[in-house]
Amino acid sequence: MSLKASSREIGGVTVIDLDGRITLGDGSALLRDLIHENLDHGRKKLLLNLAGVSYLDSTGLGELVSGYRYAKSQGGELKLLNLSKKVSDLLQITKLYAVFDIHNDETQAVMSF
Amino acid sequence: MSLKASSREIGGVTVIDLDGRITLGDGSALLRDLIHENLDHGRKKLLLNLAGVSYLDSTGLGELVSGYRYAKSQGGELKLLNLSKKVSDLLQITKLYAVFDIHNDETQAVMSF
Amino acid sequence: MSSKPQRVEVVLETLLDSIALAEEVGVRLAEAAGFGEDDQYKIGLAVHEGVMNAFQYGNEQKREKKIHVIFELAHDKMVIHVTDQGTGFRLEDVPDPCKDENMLVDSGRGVLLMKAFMDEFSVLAGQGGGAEVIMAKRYRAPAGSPAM
Amino acid sequence: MSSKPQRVEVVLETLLDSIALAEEVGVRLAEAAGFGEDDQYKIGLAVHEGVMNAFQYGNEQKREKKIHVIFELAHDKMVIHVTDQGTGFRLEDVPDPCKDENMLVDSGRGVLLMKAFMDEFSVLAGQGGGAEVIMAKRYRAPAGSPAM
Ligand SMILES: Nc1ncnc2c1ncn2[C@@H]1O[C@H](COP(=O)(O)OP(=O)(O)O)[C@@H](O)[C@H]1O
Ligand SMILES: Nc1ncnc2c1ncn2[C@@H]1O[C@H](COP(=O)(O)OP(=O)(O)O)[C@@H](O)[C@H]1O
Repeated sequence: MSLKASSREIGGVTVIDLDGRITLGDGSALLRDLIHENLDHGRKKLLLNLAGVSYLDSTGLGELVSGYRYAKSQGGELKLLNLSKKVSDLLQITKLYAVFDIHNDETQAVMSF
Repeated sequence: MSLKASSREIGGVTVIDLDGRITLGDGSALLRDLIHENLDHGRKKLLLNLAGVSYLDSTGLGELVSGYRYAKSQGGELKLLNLSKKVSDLLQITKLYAVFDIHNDETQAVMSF
Repeated sequence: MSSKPQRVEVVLETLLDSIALAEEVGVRLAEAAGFGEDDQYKIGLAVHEGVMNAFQYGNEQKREKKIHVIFELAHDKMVIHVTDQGTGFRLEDVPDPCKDENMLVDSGRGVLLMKAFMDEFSVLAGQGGGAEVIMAKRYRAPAGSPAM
Repeated sequence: MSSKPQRVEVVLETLLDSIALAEEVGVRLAEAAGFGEDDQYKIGLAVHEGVMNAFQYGNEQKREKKIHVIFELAHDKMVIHVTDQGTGFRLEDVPDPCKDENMLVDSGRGVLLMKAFMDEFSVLAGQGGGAEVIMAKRYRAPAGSPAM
């Protein structure tokens, strides 16, 4: 079970719905490509919907951080939506919870940009 | 997932519904006990309903044969009902298909005793 | 990108649970090798029977003896070695359970199933004197395509 | 009847798929040891991170190098050894990814997760000079009963 991704536009924000695993060789490269592609095409408000992401390893965490950094460097923003318990725990342990802007409500998340 | 078994009486025949795996350490001992218990209590017409048995190893096959033999030795009979494709293939390969009286219809199976 | 393991070795104790564990690893690797579900099941059952024999006959249920399972994904087939620390056996000495006089004995069907479910099957004397069962299943070439 | 494997050894090639395979065996054995689902996941992820590091840093993705994983079910804990054929590393040299200046680097979180998810974590020099990561998780005693 690898990663599936699809994108939508809402009020100028690009919501990327992710479903599956984000691990080395199984999703992490796809996630990086997606983030870069969007930013390189001028879509600078990115909201990653992680509702369907049940499993993340340190590579996946690293990819989130790297996407966050790249967004900033391009004058954009990357935010997170709908963390599962597991993903939320991983962000807590690694203290990344304090780095990201994290939302549970899509409408509010979109308005926060 | 080990073996579950329950028994019913229909027209003097004891139908034993089996569900799960019959392998060494995972069902084969239970099956033997069940067959012996019934025969030792005078229930001599045994119909094993294998509809729920998805996996059988050579120990399970040996247990069927040994039950068949024990039934005969007690003046009883052991027949088989509702073989899955996998179980049916195993009986074909081992030529046991020709040894057992095998049925697909419960009513007909009960009447065949 | 081919990231299929070419060789996985598993060393197990002589315990009931080792049978299912080896089987699961076998199914997992058969899947990685591209075998369909039916072949995965057959490979799994062959591993199950091979390890069960190592458990029962080879190592005689002595927990501290080891069962050594090697899975190899060769270019044309998956090869499985099951080696125990018993005293070995010869295939010629195994009675044919399909012969009329053996039809009703409880045992003798493990070797038969391994032979039926795999394309190759042989028994050698392992390095330590135990049995080494070697079995292989060829990859199925999808119709009209060259063998993988 | 206790039929839990006490020790399972797995030898893997340096391949992506070996990470998931080792993880699956780890989860399977954690389950056999009686760990609940949450602990099974944590043990699995720790194995994943350990083998991933052996794959990337230790064996530098050189396929022919081996990754050696040993699972031991001791009486009070599950112990896991991951050994590679690299040049080893020292825990003191791993930067703390939670420090402010490291918060935004991509890497350094594998060791952190292994430490967080397991009860014990250490790194030794393996026999061949590579890293040997040793981690352990204690069995949880059900409330009111003696430890298993
Ligand atoms: N690993 C082994 N070591 C020693 N003897 C073995 C081994 N595997 C099989 N055998 C011998 O071969 C016989 C046939 O084995 P098998 O076909 O698996 O049937 P079963 O296990 O039902 O007896 C066994 O009864 C045993 O004598
Ligand atoms: N098996 C290993 N062999 C050599 N060095 C290692 C090994 N495992 C970890 N390291 C070193 O420890 C560092 C931290 O690893 P880790 O916390 O897993 O984070 P990451 O993998 O994200 O860099 C690595 O960058 C590497 O330098």
